[in-house]
Amino acid sequence: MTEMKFHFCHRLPAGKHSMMEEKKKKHNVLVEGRVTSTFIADAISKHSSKTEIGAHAIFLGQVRRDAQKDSFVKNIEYSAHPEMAEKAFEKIREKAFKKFDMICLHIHHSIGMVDAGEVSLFVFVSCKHRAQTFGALKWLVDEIKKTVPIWKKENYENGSYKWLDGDQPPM
Amino acid sequence: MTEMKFHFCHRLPAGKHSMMEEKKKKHNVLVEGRVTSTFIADAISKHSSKTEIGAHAIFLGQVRRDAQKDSFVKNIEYSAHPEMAEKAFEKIREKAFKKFDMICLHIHHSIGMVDAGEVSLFVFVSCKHRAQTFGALKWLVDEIKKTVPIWKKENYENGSYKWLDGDQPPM
Amino acid sequence: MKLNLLFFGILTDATGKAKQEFESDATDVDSLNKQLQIIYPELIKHTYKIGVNSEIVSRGKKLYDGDEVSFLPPFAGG
Amino acid sequence: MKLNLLFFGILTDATGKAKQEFESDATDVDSLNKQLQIIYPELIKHTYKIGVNSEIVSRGKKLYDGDEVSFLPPFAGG
Repeated sequence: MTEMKFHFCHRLPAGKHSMMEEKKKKHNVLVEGRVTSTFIADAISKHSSKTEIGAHAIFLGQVRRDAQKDSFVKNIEYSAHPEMAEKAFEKIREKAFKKFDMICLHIHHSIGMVDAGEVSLFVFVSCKHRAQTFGALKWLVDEIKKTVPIWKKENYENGSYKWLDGDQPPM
Repeated sequence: MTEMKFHFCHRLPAGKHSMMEEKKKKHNVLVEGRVTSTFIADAISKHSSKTEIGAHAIFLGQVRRDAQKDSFVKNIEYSAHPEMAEKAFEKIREKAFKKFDMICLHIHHSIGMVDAGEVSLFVFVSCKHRAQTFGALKWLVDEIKKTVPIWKKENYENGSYKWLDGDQPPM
Repeated sequence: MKLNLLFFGILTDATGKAKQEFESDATDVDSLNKQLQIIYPELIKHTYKIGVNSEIVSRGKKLYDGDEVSFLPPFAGG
Repeated sequence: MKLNLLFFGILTDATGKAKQEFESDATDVDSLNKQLQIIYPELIKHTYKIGVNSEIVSRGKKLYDGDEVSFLPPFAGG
């Protein structure tokens, strides 16, 4: 039942699908470009039919227009090893559902260019009660930063760029 | 400057307003009926111009269709002492800005009827970095539940109702 | 003197009303509370704080003509 | 044997490319890595993990014809 919960969130199996087929469905976390606020609103409103949910917690990563020498961040260019990234996200989902008493979990991460002020990461946790949402949200964001093969290149308004450091320990 | 930050979030003073006038502006946390997902989306998209923000955390309280004897929750009817509630929210804001390194904070709480599946509480924290958002979000939601004079009456599908217990200690 | 009483949450059931203009000789919150517990014996079953003019007060708080007195059961927002 | 190399993040600057078909007699990841550090000396300045066919592996991992080998600097998502 715990297994079913997240695989079936907004993915109720049609009559002909077996549970095994359902389980193999990819979640496709990576999205091209920014995460729009209408996408976020749509994700929220879809959950009004899940009336066992009492609390949602959402994290949004937004690109900062940080100063850099004589210039400012224009955008961040995200790149990934797509298969490895989707696998890493799937592993995070599985660990999260074991660790926290969640009903739904949705994660979306941008690939490609995201301008300063735009959202590049959307983590959406839904639980029966509020208590579990906060710890789950923090754990998920930290885990995404640590374990998913995504890289970011900060492009500045003056045309220069910098690859941003991650916090992965040396192998 | 810390003081200005939250009072001026989307409330940049017109030339003729003094800072004192600006500070006295009410935040009007209480909203009639549910918090819609378009309202939430609008709040998010307004922050794309605040390019010093790197992380948003959002909490949404959703009305559960809990089972109750032979029936289910149809809606929750929220009531408040409006002046005391707005004052309590203002006190929470002030404490939160002292406790956490936030850039923006928005809180909206429903008054009146909110159906099962709909959102009645919207807490929206924005910071430079992610680390501060999680603790701030949890603290805010707990503080709202403890210190704001709001009450809820659960109305069931069979016409009966129940006042929900709070967790305020006896005086 | 005249007081404006406000009852909230489950106390609206206990008293059968949300507000009431109340003529009283009670000079402080504690004696007003005792008067009301006689009129509305259901009140005794409940825990509540008392607010005067939008501030929560201790039970010794003096009352003045025209005060708004609120009866506030445990908060349950969110 | 033929390997498909993929470079990510700052390693695309270090090698000047994001992918490369590479003919090699290296039988494990460690020896392939040493060959590449000679061709692309900038690699030595960087910390990275190595993935084979979408799995992160230890440096002793055996290589086979057609393997995809990824060079992965510290992750920086979010």
